[in-house]
Amino acid sequence: MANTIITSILSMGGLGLAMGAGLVLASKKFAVETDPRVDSVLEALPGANCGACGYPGCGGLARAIVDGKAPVNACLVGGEAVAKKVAKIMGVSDVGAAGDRKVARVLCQGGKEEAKFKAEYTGVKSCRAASMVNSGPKACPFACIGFGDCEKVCPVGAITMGEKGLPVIDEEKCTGCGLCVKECPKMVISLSPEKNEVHVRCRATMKGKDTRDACKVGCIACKQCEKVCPFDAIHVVNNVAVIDYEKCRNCMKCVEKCPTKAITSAFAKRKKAVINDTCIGCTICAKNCPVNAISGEVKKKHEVNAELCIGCSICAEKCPKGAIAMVRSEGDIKTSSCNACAEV
Amino acid sequence: MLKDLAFLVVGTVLVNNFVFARFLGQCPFLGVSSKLETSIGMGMATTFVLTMTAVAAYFIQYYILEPFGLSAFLQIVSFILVIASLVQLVEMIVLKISPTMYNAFGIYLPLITTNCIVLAVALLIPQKGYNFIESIVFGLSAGLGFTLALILMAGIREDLEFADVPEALRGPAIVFLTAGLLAMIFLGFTGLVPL
Amino acid sequence: MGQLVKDFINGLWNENPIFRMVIGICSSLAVTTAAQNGVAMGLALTFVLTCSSVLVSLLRSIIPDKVRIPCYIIVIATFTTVVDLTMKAYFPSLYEVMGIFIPLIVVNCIVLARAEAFASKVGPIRAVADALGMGLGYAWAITLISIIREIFGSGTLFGVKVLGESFTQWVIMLLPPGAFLVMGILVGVMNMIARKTASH
Amino acid sequence: MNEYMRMIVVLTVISIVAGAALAFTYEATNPKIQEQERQALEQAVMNVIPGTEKMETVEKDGMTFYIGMDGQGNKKGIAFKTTGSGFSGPIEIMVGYDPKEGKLTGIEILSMSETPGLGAKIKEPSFTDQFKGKSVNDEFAPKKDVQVITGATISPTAVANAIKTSLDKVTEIYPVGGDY
Repeated sequence: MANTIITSILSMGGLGLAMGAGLVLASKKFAVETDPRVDSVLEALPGANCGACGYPGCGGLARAIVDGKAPVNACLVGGEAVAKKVAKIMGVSDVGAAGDRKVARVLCQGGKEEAKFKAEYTGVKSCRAASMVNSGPKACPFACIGFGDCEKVCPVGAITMGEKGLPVIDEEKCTGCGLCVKECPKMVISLSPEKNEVHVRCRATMKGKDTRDACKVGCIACKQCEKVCPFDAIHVVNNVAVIDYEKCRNCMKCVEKCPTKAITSAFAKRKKAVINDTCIGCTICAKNCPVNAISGEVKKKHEVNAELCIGCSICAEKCPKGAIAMVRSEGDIKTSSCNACAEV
Repeated sequence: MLKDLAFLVVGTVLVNNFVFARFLGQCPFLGVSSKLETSIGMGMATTFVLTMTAVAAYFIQYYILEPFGLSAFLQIVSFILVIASLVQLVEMIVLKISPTMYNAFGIYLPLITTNCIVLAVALLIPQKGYNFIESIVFGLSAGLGFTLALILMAGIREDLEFADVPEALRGPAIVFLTAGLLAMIFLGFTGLVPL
Repeated sequence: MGQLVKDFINGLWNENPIFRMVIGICSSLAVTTAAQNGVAMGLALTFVLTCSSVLVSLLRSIIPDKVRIPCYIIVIATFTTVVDLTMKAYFPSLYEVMGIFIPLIVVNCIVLARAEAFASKVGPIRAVADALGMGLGYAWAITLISIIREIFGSGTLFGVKVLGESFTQWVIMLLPPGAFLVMGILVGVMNMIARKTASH
Repeated sequence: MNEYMRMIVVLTVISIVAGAALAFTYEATNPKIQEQERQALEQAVMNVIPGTEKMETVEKDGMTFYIGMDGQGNKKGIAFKTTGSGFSGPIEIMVGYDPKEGKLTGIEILSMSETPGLGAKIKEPSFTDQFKGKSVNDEFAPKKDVQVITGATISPTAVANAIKTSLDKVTEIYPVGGDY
């Protein structure tokens, strides 16, 4: 009995000592400089080296994340907790990364021309003050008052008051800090992810007829957008259209249809699918296109009918070869809130 | 003698393939089999570690555990301790000596500690009573069998990308189903050599 | 308390090791030819996982970073050997079926992954909650797999005949391909359920 | 204590503790394990030599024999282990042999890894019972005097061959009609 215990202690102790010494020696002799970020990401990862992420171990994934080749939430084992830590190290705001940058958007288009005034306001030139007097000078109780409280509060100068008496937001400069959202007494500014390109720029929940009387560009709850949406992403709730951005693919069909132009997007910059020569003719894109804009024979390169294409990107996502690019018709530039071009 | 070794190789690589017949090494098999290139690197690294493990296991078993009568209860602990440390050691050495070699297969090394094939090979060597040469051959062919499975799977998965797989089956599910078909094929090898 | 419940539930469904994270599947494929084996393996793993999580959690500040993997793995291997010896002594017939897969709990990714990702960062009580959740999540998953394989493969459930004499046993279910196919279909079904519940 | 010293010390201490803990567990469970193994062996011998109540282990010419005796100490037969090469791995068989009569008293498959539902049927009494009372001079040829299993020929053949080969050796040590 005692003998077994002593021998096992000795052998295990010996092995442990030898291995520990070996590792110490190796880590002294063979120390190699690495990107400190790789080390800290590695630290955050589980370190089980299970390979479930598809990379060679946690070290491999850490390098891939630092190189930007893998998303911060690539580790299946660590789950959300690890993803958050890695995101923090990498300086990415949210787990979902880049496309989720939030910017402020103005949800009212009722400028001097479009909206009716019910009274003239001559008091202090401040939205907050004006809104206290019979809920503002415009007939629509949801309308932007237009004295530029948001412009004054913006710390980066991303908001300017446009000719129509409505704020125009420079999405490049906007940091998504949300100060304007808090400042606006009418709550017509909202923060939304940059990748959302289609917006219902009206919050008026009056009956359709009342909205039409108060403003030329209000949502009159006609539900035409609902009918035309291929993705069931827009619904009229409480007399105003609301977009479900989980489903919306920026196809802009509703923008085309909206009779009052209350729904906007940078329409002229609608994306179009373009198929390049790596297409192998698998027909997956054609099968999945909601508007049948893609045609082609099996094993031959497919073509996109640019007239029909609504730029929903489904084909690009489904394409196994990555042969489909979504190209904006007028150069690949970022959309802005400028309403002028939205109406072209 | 040579014939027995040949049987051992065929038996380990094809008949009792570690992935398809013994269900070992599934995690790296699923994780790293998405690209042909990485699966080759992974296969090489595993084969290397397995051969090394076979040697280490042989020495621990017959020079430490057996003489002291400890093999009944210290096998698992001592094998895994040595494997884990050795792998870490080799990784550090390879990284220092040759960065190119490290990129080709060294980066897969840490992944291998938790590959159950490694411990299984170590445990099977004393269980089956292999001698020194047989142990090395066994370790080597276990690695080759794993590499074969990885490469086959990677080849299929690269083509599988063209298929319009039902959404729920995407990811691991379709890989399992494919592995099931491959396992059926490997069933055909049973009885090929006397075991 | 709420946090503990959350840690526990997490492993049962959200991050179920077998169906959602798809790790630690070697044993879930190999031993699941009969429901009894599934239950035994699940409990064995839960035991090892819980004990080693507690110990890793207690030792977390003592163990130097560079040798942590060897240290954790020794802890895990020790508990695994305890299970191994106990099964040999008290359940020899079960031990014979599980064969090499009991020792291989050591290299089951779930154990080391939870030790590293969770137990080494939190206190022992939360570590236990997480380990129990993960362990039982693993256990119900492999029990389900083994029930399906046993019913179709041998027409029995826990050794009791449930399908009539006229039923032709699907031998393939007991062979390796059957394990892969059942696993693939189950992962697919779980994906579907997860998506359904997520969209609501 | 610097970091490197700590690495070595911690790893060594953990190894030692693990070693000690396992040694204790082993000491605690070992008697039980030995007991289980002995029981399993005894059970197998009882199954292949009907009427056995106790057994005696004998080493002879490099082979291990288990002599089965009834309650009064009368020898009922001898049992020995043999291994055949099956379809997917070795098959371990316990064979019961009665030298007085020159007949087999029964066989049992101790371990095997044959295909479930096919080759694995060699474990069932419907297959093993046919060896009961077989003469050692029989041919042991599959499909002739040994019934095979539908869909699986290799496993029964392996069993029959293994028994025949081992019997050749055993009958030299314990000749038919001789004492034991």
